[in-house]
Amino acid sequence: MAVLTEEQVMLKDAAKGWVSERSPVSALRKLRDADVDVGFDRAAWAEMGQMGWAGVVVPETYGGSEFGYRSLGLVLEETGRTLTNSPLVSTALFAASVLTLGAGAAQKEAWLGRIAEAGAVIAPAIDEHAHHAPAATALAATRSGDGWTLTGKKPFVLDGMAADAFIVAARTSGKPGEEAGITLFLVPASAPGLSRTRLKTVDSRGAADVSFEGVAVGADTVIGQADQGFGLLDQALDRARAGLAAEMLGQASQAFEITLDYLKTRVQFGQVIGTFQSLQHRAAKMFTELEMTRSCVEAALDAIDSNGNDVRALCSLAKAKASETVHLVSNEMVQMHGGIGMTDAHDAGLYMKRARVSEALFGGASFHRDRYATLMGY
Amino acid sequence: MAVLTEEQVMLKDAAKGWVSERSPVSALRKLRDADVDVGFDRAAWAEMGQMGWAGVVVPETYGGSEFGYRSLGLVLEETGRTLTNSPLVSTALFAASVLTLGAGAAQKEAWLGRIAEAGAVIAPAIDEHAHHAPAATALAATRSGDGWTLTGKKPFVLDGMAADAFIVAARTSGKPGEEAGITLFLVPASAPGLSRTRLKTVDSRGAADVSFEGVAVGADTVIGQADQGFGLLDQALDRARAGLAAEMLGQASQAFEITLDYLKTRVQFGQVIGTFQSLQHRAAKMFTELEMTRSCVEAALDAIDSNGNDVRALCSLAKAKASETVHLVSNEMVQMHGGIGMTDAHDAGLYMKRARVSEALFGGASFHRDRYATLMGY
Amino acid sequence: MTDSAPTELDAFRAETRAWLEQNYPRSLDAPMAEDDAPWGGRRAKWSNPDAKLWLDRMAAKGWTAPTWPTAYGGGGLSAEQNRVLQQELIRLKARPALMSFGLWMLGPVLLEYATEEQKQKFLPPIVRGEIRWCQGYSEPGAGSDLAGLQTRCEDQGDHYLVNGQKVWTSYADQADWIFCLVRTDTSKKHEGISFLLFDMTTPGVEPRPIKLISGSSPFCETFFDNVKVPKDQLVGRLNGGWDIAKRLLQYERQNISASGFGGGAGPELEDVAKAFVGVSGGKIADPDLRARIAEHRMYAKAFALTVRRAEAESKAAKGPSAATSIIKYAAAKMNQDRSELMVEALGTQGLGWEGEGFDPDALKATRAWLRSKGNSIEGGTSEVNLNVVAKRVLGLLDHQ
Amino acid sequence: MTDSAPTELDAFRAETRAWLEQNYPRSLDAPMAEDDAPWGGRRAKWSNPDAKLWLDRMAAKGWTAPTWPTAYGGGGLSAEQNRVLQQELIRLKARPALMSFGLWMLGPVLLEYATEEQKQKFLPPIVRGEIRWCQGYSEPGAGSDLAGLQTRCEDQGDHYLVNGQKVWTSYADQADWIFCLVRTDTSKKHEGISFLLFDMTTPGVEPRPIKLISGSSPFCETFFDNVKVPKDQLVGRLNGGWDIAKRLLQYERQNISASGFGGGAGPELEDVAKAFVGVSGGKIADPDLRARIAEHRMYAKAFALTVRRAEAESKAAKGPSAATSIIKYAAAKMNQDRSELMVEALGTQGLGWEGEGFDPDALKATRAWLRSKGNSIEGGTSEVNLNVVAKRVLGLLDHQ
Repeated sequence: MAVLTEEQVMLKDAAKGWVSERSPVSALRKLRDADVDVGFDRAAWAEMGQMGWAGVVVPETYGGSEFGYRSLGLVLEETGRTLTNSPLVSTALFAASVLTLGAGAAQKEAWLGRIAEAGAVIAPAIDEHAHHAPAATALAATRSGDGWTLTGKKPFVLDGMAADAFIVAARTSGKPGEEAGITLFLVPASAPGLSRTRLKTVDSRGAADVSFEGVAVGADTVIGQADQGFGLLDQALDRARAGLAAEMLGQASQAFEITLDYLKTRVQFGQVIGTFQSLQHRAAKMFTELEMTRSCVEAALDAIDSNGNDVRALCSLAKAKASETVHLVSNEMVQMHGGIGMTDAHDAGLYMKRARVSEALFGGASFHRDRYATLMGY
Repeated sequence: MAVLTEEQVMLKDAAKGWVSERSPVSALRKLRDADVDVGFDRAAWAEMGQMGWAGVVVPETYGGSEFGYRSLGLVLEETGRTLTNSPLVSTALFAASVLTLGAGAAQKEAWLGRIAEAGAVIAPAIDEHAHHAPAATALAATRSGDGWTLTGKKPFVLDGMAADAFIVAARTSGKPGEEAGITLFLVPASAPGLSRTRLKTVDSRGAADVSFEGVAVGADTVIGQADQGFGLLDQALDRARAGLAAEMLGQASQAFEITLDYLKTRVQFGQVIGTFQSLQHRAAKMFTELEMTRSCVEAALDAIDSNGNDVRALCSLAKAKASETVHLVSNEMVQMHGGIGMTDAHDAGLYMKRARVSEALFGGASFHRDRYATLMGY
Repeated sequence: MTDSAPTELDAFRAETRAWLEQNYPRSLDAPMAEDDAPWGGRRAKWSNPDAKLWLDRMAAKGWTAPTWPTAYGGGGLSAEQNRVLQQELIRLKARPALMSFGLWMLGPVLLEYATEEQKQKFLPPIVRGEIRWCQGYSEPGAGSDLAGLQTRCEDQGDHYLVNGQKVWTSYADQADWIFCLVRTDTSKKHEGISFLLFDMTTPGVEPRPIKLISGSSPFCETFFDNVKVPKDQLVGRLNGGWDIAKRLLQYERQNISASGFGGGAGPELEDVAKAFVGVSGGKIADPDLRARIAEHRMYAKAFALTVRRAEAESKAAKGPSAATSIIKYAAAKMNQDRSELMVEALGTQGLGWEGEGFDPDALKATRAWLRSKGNSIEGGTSEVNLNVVAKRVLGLLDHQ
Repeated sequence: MTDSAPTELDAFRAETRAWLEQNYPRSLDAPMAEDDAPWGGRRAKWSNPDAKLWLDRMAAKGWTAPTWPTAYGGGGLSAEQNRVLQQELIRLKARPALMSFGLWMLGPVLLEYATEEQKQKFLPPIVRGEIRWCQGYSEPGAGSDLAGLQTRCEDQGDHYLVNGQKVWTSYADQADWIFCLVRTDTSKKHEGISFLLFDMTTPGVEPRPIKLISGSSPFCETFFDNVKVPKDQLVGRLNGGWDIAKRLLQYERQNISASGFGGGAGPELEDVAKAFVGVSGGKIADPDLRARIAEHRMYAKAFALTVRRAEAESKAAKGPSAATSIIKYAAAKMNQDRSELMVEALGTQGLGWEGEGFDPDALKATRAWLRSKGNSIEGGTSEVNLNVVAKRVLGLLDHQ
């Protein structure tokens, strides 16, 4: 459990300062009410790029800072606190990981620099069903000449409307459900035959259904080895899970703090309601869960950075714990606020909506409990 | 939800009076400390027989009162309250059900009358593993001449030391795990080759490991049809589950009432501890669970008596709910009593030990959740 | 054991059945859309004029308020007769003739607490669905602690003057009149509250709809700015409103609990799970989710059995069964658990707000999930429910 | 950042390793039975004389109390040096030389609160394991509310006279001396408590072992009937014992939490489940149980990571991390959940008390399950833990 470096403390403070000034919860509300189709504020994303946040895990060679995942987690925790929408998760976390871990030199050259300066959004087109199941990939990629033709659908692609390109998991051999036979492609959004439909999500994050109708791509769009993409995908997904867990920790922490403030100020029956023991005990239990979650998130991110041999289990642990905790805390936030928490004018609903979307992305608690048990051999 | 008849009210009151006089919790303590190998007080069992409790579900033709399962449930609830050990579950509930539902006239003639007057103990020798799984029956019964030879083991047989006979589930065809191919036998304890080893259980209920080494029995020991025993077994098990759930409801209700009294008298921090809101809410939640459990138990017993078409689902519901509730309440009983609840001198431990044994018998909450879902088709 | 002899009841059943079969408009057999709910009132819109006909016919017999005295427009039926009427209505799958807070909440307390003049004035229009009522109870600072309400009501000699704000006033923007708790003595808490009726068109009354986390809602904030109320619109005595308020809440809770928050509507949880998670060997493919669905379904079944038992026991004992006390709490938990599992089972299909790409049933489930969070708040929070069980049922004392 | 330069520490490590390798008796490599626990004291029994030799050698260097001043028999080591010593002891898999409430609880508060004479008298025998101490804190009427204790201590001029009863006195029947909270002023609560030391052989002291729901236990009830105590055995000032008492509790809790209630021993949960429930496709055959085992194991892993983080943060901040506050509560929950799952996984094999027919490991697991119920009671109940977190960490106020 490494203590933060000076650079990390500075990064965290900068993120804290920026979100409070440029991206408080009211920014999400504005975005929602303005019905922005990409689901985030492009000007804010550009500022994030200028501050280097899009390149935290990108190698220095390609214009990133190579600060590592724990550092990116610090930024995500702060943006999570105010429910900031941005392509950090899709692009700076997932796509940057895929490319850094598995892309060829030309692909890196072409895309990592653009990611680092927030000049491109690259979205993960992985799942094909309502539930996370990367091995279930069925979207067909068949060889045609030197290249490939992709046919199939990817629903609920995060930042799918904003994406300049997609990292697409496709089936090049074997059957859906098998890990072997999956290949990753980097497909530009402009590719003929690719179309997308905007989804209006409950939490106003950007998402789209993406359709591939005979999309022809060159051999140079394959990331890593054909048929061998699952390992790389899983590695990148684990990084996305841990980073998203950091964002969820921020969401849950802020939801808890807002609720705690309310417990200290709301008066009923002539008492501040935070004096009622049943609420005190529930608050203390939430605090316990938050502390446990923080330990898991930090351990997962540290393990990634130090290339530990338990990365997979720790990432499942972090995502599952963060899911359980943000679920609990967001429900308690509404309940403890009472009627006011049910109104759209209050932020509690925004935290709860964001919570459920975050829970579902890259596998919920149930998915990761199963994965953890399997990894542990039982 | 039938309101009790006058006869039922009398039966319930009689049971309440008898247990408080003849079988308070101290009777279990005495039994335990005297290390009685059959696990119950034979004199008390004889009195139960005189009061007609052993024959509540036995047809009048055979000396029973034929009052039905709801009535037997009333007795079990009261004996459950004081943790009374007796062969009510093994004999008056399970064995009486098997024989009444499926035995031939001669078998009925031979055994039901003895059951009704508490003149015989008949124990269920069903499960062969640590977890309830009647279809997993493997104990082999092979034809030899006109009769059968039984070879195998039945561990943890309730009232196995006291038993005059056993209802034995045996495999006569098919493979363990299959419902078809199971046959029920009524085997006298005196049969050559049958041996038993006493088990000292955590809750001082009587139990034994029973071993069958080439036990030769006649064709007249088969209950119902050979190979077709599972349906009858499952029917009788459901009756045992619902009746046991009634006993558990009694255990949980009494544990709750003792705890509630303690909350009203124990003073800490200058307050009766029952004034602390977190304990109040926990008490109210226990009360909620108890009320829900009562509804399930009564519905299951009523459904048996009225031959409803949802008996199986309701019996699983009752056993699962009773298991969850007695689990919760027995844990809370110890916790709310604090240190004193941890001492052997206090009754809390006795309720907790009995709770876990009752939970495991005839399938716990997990078994019945699975069964319920399967019955409902999902 | 019964109010009337079986033969009389049988005759009543036959007559009732015949009358209903003749008078229930068959055009109402079509499913009732939410907009078609027959709330009545001055601004009622009848998309199908038969719904109005049905109301008028039922009201003429007093059967919108079957057990109220005929003197006030009610049906004058005994409890037994009313049970028969309700059974026959169910048998016919008849739509309700009238939905009304006046019927469900205000009427019963007026019968108990109002003057003869007030009964004559207010009850018949309720029966006929001419006046739609709303409930002015909660305030921003008085939720669980309802008696902490601050809406001021001053005696101005020939009238009362009301100033303040209510919140969670259902359909205040649709209602004609309001029954409203006001503070008439600021020096006492419970003994300073009065129960007042007034017209929503009175100058100074302004309802504003509240948007919920689940979208638009029937709830309003309602502001009172120097609202003049005639003095004969006070029910009960001045500063004696708290008892009336509590009695009315009992009627409200009966209403909420009986409905179980409408949990049953829409596709079943297990079918959704099978469709969106998949099936393996006839079972929901995710065994973890399957176990939690089974656990919830068993809770729901236990709840339904408890409602039935509580009714049977209350009837037999001619007083509320102890089981009644836990129903509101358990109903909220049940509906919330169901809604959470539904959204979980839907996966990403449960994460939509509106528009293309989401199944309309899924969108409805997501809104219902958000709306269900209010179940443990409205009509008494779960915390207050548990307090009440602990104190009134279990006999635990207040903290000193 | 460190107390001594790395090179010095390296040298210390080399010396320590050499000394330990020479002086640790190899006969102690065998697993330590429960009866072999080196509690010391006048009545110590040494089934293996090498255990006594090991104690004497370690005590001679002061390494049973490594960081205590050498003036009182301690090792005089810095925190860094002590960490090296502990690492080397672990490396050698050495048995503890001495287990002692004197070392873990009493010693640290004597160092802070006792007079020079008292330190000289009491600390060296603790270091050498000559005197075994027990803790006289809880009473039948003073559990969570420890300050409600009633054991009376009267000033009789030349001595104190103690009357009353303690409970949960671990090993009172084995101990030589007791550190004991007594009431010296009945008119005040916290300010009427004093901290007293006395010999368990003093006339009038009578310990009686307590049997637990899990069987025999180290706990006793201890009765005091006109026990005369010399006045120089009071620690701190008269009526000033509460601060000492609280400080000592901090040391006790550190001790309990660090051990995590010894959860790790015995076979692993998942192996037990595989053995007793069966395996299907490499997975525990009951998917419901499997999911709950995974949930628990993840909780346990999160707990272990939190202990590590709390230590790292406390060290970095030179003060306790907020995470420290939840450790006792979470440890109790974790161990209880584990024990429940273990007994559930064992099925009927988890329902034995003693004797034939049950696997000895299963019997141990069942006893451990029963014993685990005390985890959320002893050393501060979970309710009190949650109160403390709510008030001290979260800043919520007391109910008025």
